[in-house]
Amino acid sequence: MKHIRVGGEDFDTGTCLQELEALGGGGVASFTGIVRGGNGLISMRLDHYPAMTEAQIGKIVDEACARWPLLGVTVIHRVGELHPGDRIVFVGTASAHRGAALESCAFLIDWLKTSAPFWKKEHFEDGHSDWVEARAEDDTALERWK
Amino acid sequence: MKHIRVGGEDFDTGTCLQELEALGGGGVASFTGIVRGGNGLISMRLDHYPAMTEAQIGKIVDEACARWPLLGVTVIHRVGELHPGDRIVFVGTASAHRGAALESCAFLIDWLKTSAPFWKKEHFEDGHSDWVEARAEDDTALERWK
Amino acid sequence: MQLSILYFAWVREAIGNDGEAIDHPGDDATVADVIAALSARGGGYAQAFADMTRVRAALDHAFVPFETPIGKAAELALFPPVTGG
Amino acid sequence: MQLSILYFAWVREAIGNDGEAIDHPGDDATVADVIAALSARGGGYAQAFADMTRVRAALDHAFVPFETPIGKAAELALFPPVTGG
Repeated sequence: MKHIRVGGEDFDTGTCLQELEALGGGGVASFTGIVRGGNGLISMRLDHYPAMTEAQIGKIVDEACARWPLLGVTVIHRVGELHPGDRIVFVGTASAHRGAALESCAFLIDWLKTSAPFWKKEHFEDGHSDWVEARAEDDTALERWK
Repeated sequence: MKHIRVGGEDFDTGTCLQELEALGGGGVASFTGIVRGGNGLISMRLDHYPAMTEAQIGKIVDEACARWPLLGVTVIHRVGELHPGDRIVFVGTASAHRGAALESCAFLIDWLKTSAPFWKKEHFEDGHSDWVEARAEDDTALERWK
Repeated sequence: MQLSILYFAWVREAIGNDGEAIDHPGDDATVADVIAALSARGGGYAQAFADMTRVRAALDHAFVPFETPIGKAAELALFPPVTGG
Repeated sequence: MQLSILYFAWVREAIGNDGEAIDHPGDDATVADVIAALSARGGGYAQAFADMTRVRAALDHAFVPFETPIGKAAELALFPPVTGG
């Protein structure tokens, strides 16, 4: 099962897990990314490159399936306007063994951070807004998978 | 939030995730262990050492909280009779950053496998039953946290 | 023949446009050549491409280095390093 | 004074008992001493402790090596390597 979804709607992480739990594997791992508040953040807008996004996520999912024996992968990424506490991204993996599920889940989120065409713009209480800068530590996180 | 539960009842992984997602962190990681079928497995019985189990899980959770800046940890472990497809264990972690959530989740499940007093006995279609043997690879998995 | 160019995030904001079509620069022209030509227009273009360490490119939906020839590609996208996830 | 001994998993099955109370062997007696005394009873006890690489011990709910003195502990548990998770 490969399930990729990019869109504005929220999603139910419990349902996502249940689908992965039903695949007959012994382990399901997940990561959910959430908009953090603080620093006066009011909202965030996620732009993407629609023609490229799902194709690029598809490539990353295929790469994970080539590296680990996975029974299922779910990747959901939201776009549009989001607020503190909102879910942004969900990555879930199912495998016969826990190591494959956990490692591939970490791999997928590391790659999504650095290789899927999304951009975040943050809007603050004082009226200013900033495009989020790519972080060197995200590139570092990726290095361990090479 | 530290949430530890050991018991016979099933649990809802969606609810577990929602509690962790609500803690204000940017990342929630989870691992769910499920009874795998195949090889003629009919059922499995999980025994434990009640006076020690929650104390030992508590120590492991405290160790995770000492190593990573966690906002929440949930560990649920079932005991008693389980069947293929049943959830056995859930580990969920919430943190400001994804690395801490993902690593601590892997750490917790690796430690639970090797340091919490549970024992599995498998019952097969042909009538025989076996205590599951501890696996050297579980000890190996633990080595990386030392 | 034309080449579609798309801009995203602050590259789009600096240029003030989601994208445009330009005359295809020929198979041998590189991504860098196209960016240099855009940058030479000055204004928001010059600003968007002033620091190329902060720009990334995709040709027909695949990330490419700047020295990549345009070849038969129909769509070039220019944008900052991605920040999803 | 007595020492409670608990057995789990196949150690319990071999011995045919969840546990028992024995006369406290004294603070200086080690876990290994207690196991040796139990093993000397023969039968299921000898069988359970025939291969000590397959046995683990906890004293008052904490894992301990076999050379640990019983001390003031009230409960000794003997069991195979754990297989939870």
